[in-house]
Amino acid sequence: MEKLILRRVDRRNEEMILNFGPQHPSTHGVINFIVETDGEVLRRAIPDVGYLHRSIEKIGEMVGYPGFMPYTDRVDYLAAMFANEGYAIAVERLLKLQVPKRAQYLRAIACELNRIASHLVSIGSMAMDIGAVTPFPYALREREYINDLIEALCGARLTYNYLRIGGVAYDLPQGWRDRCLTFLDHFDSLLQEWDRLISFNEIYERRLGGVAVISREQAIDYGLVGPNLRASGVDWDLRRDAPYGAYADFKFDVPVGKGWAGVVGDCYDRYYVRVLEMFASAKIVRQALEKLPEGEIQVKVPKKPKPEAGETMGRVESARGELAYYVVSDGTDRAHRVRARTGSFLAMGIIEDISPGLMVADLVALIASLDVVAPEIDR
Amino acid sequence: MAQSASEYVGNVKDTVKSFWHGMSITLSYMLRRPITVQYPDRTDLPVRDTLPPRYRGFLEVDVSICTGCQACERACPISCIQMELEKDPRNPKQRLVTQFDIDEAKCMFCGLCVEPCPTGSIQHTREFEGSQRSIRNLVFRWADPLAPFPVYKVAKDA
Amino acid sequence: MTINEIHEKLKAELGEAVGPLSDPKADPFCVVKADRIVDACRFLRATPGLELDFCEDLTAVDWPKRNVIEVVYHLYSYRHRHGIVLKVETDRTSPSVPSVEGVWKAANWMEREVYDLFGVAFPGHPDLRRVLLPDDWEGHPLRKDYQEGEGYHGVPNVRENPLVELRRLDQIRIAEQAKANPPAPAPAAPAAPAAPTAKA
Amino acid sequence: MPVNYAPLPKRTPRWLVGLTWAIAVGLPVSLLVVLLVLLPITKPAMIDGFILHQLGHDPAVWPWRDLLAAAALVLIGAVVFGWGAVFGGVSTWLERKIAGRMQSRIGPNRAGAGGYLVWMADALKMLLKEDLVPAEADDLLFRAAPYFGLVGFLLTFVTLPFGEGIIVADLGVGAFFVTAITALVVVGILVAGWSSNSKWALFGGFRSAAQVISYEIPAGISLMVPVLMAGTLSMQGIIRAQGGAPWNWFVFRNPAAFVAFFIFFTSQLAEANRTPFDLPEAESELVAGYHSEYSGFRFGLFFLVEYGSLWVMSALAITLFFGGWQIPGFHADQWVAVRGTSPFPPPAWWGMQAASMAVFAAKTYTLVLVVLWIRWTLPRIRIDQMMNLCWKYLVPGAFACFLFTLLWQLLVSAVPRVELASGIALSLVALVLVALFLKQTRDNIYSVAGDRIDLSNW
Repeated sequence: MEKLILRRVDRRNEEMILNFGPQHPSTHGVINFIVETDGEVLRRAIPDVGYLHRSIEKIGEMVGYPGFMPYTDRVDYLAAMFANEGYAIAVERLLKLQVPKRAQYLRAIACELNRIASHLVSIGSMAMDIGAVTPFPYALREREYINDLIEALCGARLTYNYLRIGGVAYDLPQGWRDRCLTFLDHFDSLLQEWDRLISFNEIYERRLGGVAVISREQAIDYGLVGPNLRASGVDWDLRRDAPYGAYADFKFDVPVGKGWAGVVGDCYDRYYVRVLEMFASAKIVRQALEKLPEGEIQVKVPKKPKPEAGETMGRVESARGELAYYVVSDGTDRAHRVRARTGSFLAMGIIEDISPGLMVADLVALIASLDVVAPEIDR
Repeated sequence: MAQSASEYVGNVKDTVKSFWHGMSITLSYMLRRPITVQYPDRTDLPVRDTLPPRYRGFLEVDVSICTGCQACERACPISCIQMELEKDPRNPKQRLVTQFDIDEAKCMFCGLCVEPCPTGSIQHTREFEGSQRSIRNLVFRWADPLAPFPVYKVAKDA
Repeated sequence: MTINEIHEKLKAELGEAVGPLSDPKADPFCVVKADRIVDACRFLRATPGLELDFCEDLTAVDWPKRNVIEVVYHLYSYRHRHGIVLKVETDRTSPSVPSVEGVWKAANWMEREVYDLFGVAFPGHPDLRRVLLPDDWEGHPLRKDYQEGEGYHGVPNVRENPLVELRRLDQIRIAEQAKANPPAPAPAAPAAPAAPTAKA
Repeated sequence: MPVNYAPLPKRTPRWLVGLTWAIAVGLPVSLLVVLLVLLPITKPAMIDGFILHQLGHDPAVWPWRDLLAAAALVLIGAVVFGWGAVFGGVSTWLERKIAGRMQSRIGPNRAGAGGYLVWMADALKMLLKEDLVPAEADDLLFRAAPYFGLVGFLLTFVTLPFGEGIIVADLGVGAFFVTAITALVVVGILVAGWSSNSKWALFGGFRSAAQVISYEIPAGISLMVPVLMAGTLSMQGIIRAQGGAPWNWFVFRNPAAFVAFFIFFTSQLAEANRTPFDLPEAESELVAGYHSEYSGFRFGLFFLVEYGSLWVMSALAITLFFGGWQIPGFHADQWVAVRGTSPFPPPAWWGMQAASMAVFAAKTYTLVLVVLWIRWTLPRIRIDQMMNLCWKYLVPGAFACFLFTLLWQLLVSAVPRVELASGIALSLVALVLVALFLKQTRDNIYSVAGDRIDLSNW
C-alpha cells in the first residue's frame, strides 16, 4: 500500500528520500519525517505523525468528568500540571464554581515548578541534539530536585493528578516551603553557570543563530504559541495578558525574542526565551510562597458532577504554549466532547514550510527548538 | 561573505573565551562528588524508604475495615478493581466479600480510588518494584474466595 | 471590543448568513452558513478594527440526535485582545465545509485532523490526508456511532482481562469446595494477604 | 516482590583492588618494557653484529639474515599492535570515567575496582557478538573496510618515537610518512559508509571524506613549522632539535609555532573525528554514522582505530611541538656519553631510555586527557561551518605561521638570543594562563553553595 505522503514527494530527480524517524535519537518521541535531501541540504521535510495516537478525546467522552483528570496528565507528561489546570478551569466554568484563593496559589506554585522542569528537559535535550552531551545531565540534575519537591507534594513524579475539579487534592506537606526556598536559592545561581557553559558557546550560537527563522506574521499565521511565539517577537503571555487563577497577583517579566544570536525568531531565540522564562517562573514561585493565603483547598463537588448543557474553553499558558481544553457538556455526567488543543500540534504544521533549504543538522536543531513532544501532537 | 578584519578576529576571540568558560565548568564538575546513586543495590538505604509519605505506589487494602461499599471500584477510571459480595449463608444480615482483586498491571496509580473510601482501608504503599515473571502475578487478591471476609460495619456513634 | 460588537459587525457584513448569538450559557457562539464561512473569516481577519489573526482552534462536535456535525472556529486577536466563536453545521451523512486554510495557515493541520477523526471533507484544502491515523484506516473514530474494529492488519486490540478470568476460576473452586464438604463450610479464615495466585 | 538489598559493599574487596592495579599498571608497562628491550636490539646493525659474534657467520653472505630481520619486524609489529589495542581499550574506560565525572555521575565502577576492567569486558563482548552483514550490503567491501582503517592506524607507529633510541624505523621522512598514512583511515570510512547499503552510513562516509581530506591541508602546513625550525623531517631529528626544558620546546621558541600548535591540534581533532568535529558519527543526526551497520568484531576494529588514533594524534603533537622524549636537564652529549662504544649498550643507557619513554608517555597522556575533556564540553559543528573553519581560518593561519617562521628563522640566525627570549616569555604566558584557568575552575566549585572538591568514590 503506497503511503499517500509519498505523493507529495516528486521522485523524478535524483534526490534521496530519507525516513527521519519514527525511531530516531533526535525526534523527541515517536515522530517521522519523510525528508527529501539533495546531499546535506533538504528539499523538504514532511512530518508524518500519529504513532502515539491514543484518542484521549474519545476517552474523555466515556469517562466521567473527575475520572478524566489522570488522562490529561498523559497528554503532555513533561508539563502535566498545566493539562490538569486547563481541564479543571473548563469544567469549573461549566459548573460555575469559584476556586478558593489558596487553591489557586497552590496551583500556580505547582504549575510554575512544572514549567521549570519542562524547560530544563527542553534546553537540556536541545544542547544534546546540537552535540554537547554534558549540559543534559546538569539540566536533569536540577529537574530531579523539582521532581522530588512535587513528589512530596502530590505523590507522583511525572503524571501528577494533583488538581481536582474545584481545587487541589493536597495541601503543602510539612517543611515543604523551606525545601522549595532552598532549591530556588540554589537554582538562581545556575543561570550564569548555564550561560557560560552552553548559551554563550560560540559553536552553539553559530549552530542556532539565524537558523530556521520564523517571522512574526508567520508565527501568528501558523498558530504558534508560547515560547515559539514570543521568540518571534510577539509579546503575548496568557498569564499576564488574560490572567487566570492567581496570576493577577504576581509581577514577572515575559522574555521576548531579541535576536540574541542573529535574527529575531531563529532557533537561538526560541532556546534562550525558554532559559529566561525558567528564571522568571522561579520568581513567581517565590512570590506565591510568600503571599500564600490561608483557607481551604477544595470546593465541595458532588462525586458525579452534572453541569448543565453548554460549552466552554479553559485556556492555560503551558510550558509549550497556550493549552486550551474545549469541553462541551450535554447535561449528563459524561462530557459530550473534550478537545485538547496543544501547542506542539501546530508547531508541526510549520516544519514543512520552513524546512526547505535547511541542512540535516538544522532540521535536528529546528525540531529541538520547537520543543515538540510526540504524545502532545498525537493525543 | 566578506568579513571585516575586526569581525574575523572577534570570532576567534569569542571562540576562545567561550571555550575557556565551558572547559572550566566541566573540569570543575569533574572534581566534585557525583550526585547519582546506584540503584538497586548500592544505595545507602533501600529506595523504598526514601520516598515521601504521599508517594502513590501499589495499592494495599486493609480488609478488616473494608465496608464493601465498592466506592473505589466506581471511582477507578480504568475499572481495574473488581469486587464480589454475597450474603453470609449463616446470618443473613452479614455480607461477605468473596472477591476483591486489583489489577496493578492496568492501574495507573492516579489515587482516585483512595479518596472516596469511607474508612480509608484502600491506601497507596511506597512499593514500586513490580517486575514479575508473568503479568498475571500483578493481580493482587485481597479476598480469598474460599474464605471470604466479613464486611466491616461502622459503629453508629463512631 | 466585546463579542456582541464583533457579532454586530459580522452580521452587518454578511446579513442573513450569520445566525443569532447564543445566550451565554458558558461561551457564546454564532452559527454561520457553510458557503459563507470563508468570506466571514476573511472579513474578520482583514478589517482593521477586528484583525482576528490567530485561529486559536478549529475542531468539530458530532450531534447524532440533530444529525449534524458542527465545525467550531475559535478566533482571537492578539492586538485587540478579543475573540469570537463561529460554528458551521453540516449534515452527518456527507459533511463538507469549505477550507479556511487560505485565511490562516494554522487551519491546515487542524482541518486535516477534523477530516481524519470526523470525516468532514474540506474542499479547497491543499493536502487533505489523514494526519493521525494510518492512511488505510476505515471509519472516523470521534463520531458517536463509531464501531471499533477488532484490530488493524491482524494486530488484535483486545487483551483478556485477568479479573474476569480469575472470577471464573473462583466459581469453579467454590463449586468444588461446596461439593467436597456440603454441610456448613469451615468458618471464614482471615483473608490471605497479597499472595500472588498460582494460575490454574 | 521487594528486591533483597545485599549489604552495601563498604569497600571493593582487597583482592579485586590488587588485581585491578596489577592489570592497570602491569599490562601497559610490560608492553612498553618489551618495546624498550626489543626495538634497540632489532636494528639491522645489531642483527649483523649478533650474527657475526653469536652465530659466527658472515652477515653479508649468510642466507637466513633477511629472514631473521623480517621475523624481528613481525614480532615488533605484533607488540606495537598489542600496545595500540591496549591503549585503545584503556582510553575507552578512561573516557567513560571522565565523561561520568564531568556530568556529575559515577561512570563505570562494577567491573574491577573503579570499573577499570570494563574495557576488557567490552573487548570480550565484541568478540562474542555476531558480526552480521546487512542483506544488500556489498560483502567484500563491507568486510574489508575496517582493515583499511586498521592498517592506516598501525602504520603510523612505524615512525612514531617512544623514547630516545626506541623507534621502529627512524625514517628520514618520518613526519611526511605519518601524514600520508593517516589518509588511509578515510578510505576505510568511505568504503564502510558506501558498502553498508544504508543512507545514514552513506551520509557519515561522505561527511568524513570531506572533513578528513580538507583538514589534512592545514595539518600538513602547520606541521611544516617545526620541520622548518628543526631542519629535518625525521621525528627523532625534530625532537633532538628541541631541548628538555619548556623554553626550549618548539611551541614556545617561536610565537608562530604556538599558533601552529593550535591549528595542528584542531585539524588533528578533525582527522580523528573527535568532537567538535564528530560529524561522521553524529549520534543525534546520523544515528551512528558510517559504522551504524557494523557489529561484533568489525565494529570493535573501528572502535580500536578511533581510540587508538588518540595516541597517534597526541604523540605526533608532542613530538613536533612539546619536545617529545627530551628529559629536562639532560643534554644531547650526555646521551652519547651514556651510550658508550660497546656493541651492547650498558644498563645506564637502558635506564635513561626507560626515563625518556616515561616522559614521552606522560606528555602524550596529558594531551589525550585534554582531547577527551574537549569531547565532553563542546557541541558539534555543522558541515558547512566545518568547511568554512578549515578554509577561511585554519589554512590561511597555517600559511601565515609558515611565512612568519621563515622570517623568524632569519631573525634567529642573526640574533640567536631572541629565540631564548621568546621561549621564556611564551612559557611564562602559558604558565599564567594555566594558573588563571585553575583559579577560575576553583571559583566555579565554590560559587555553588555547599559544593567542595571531593574526589571520593572514584
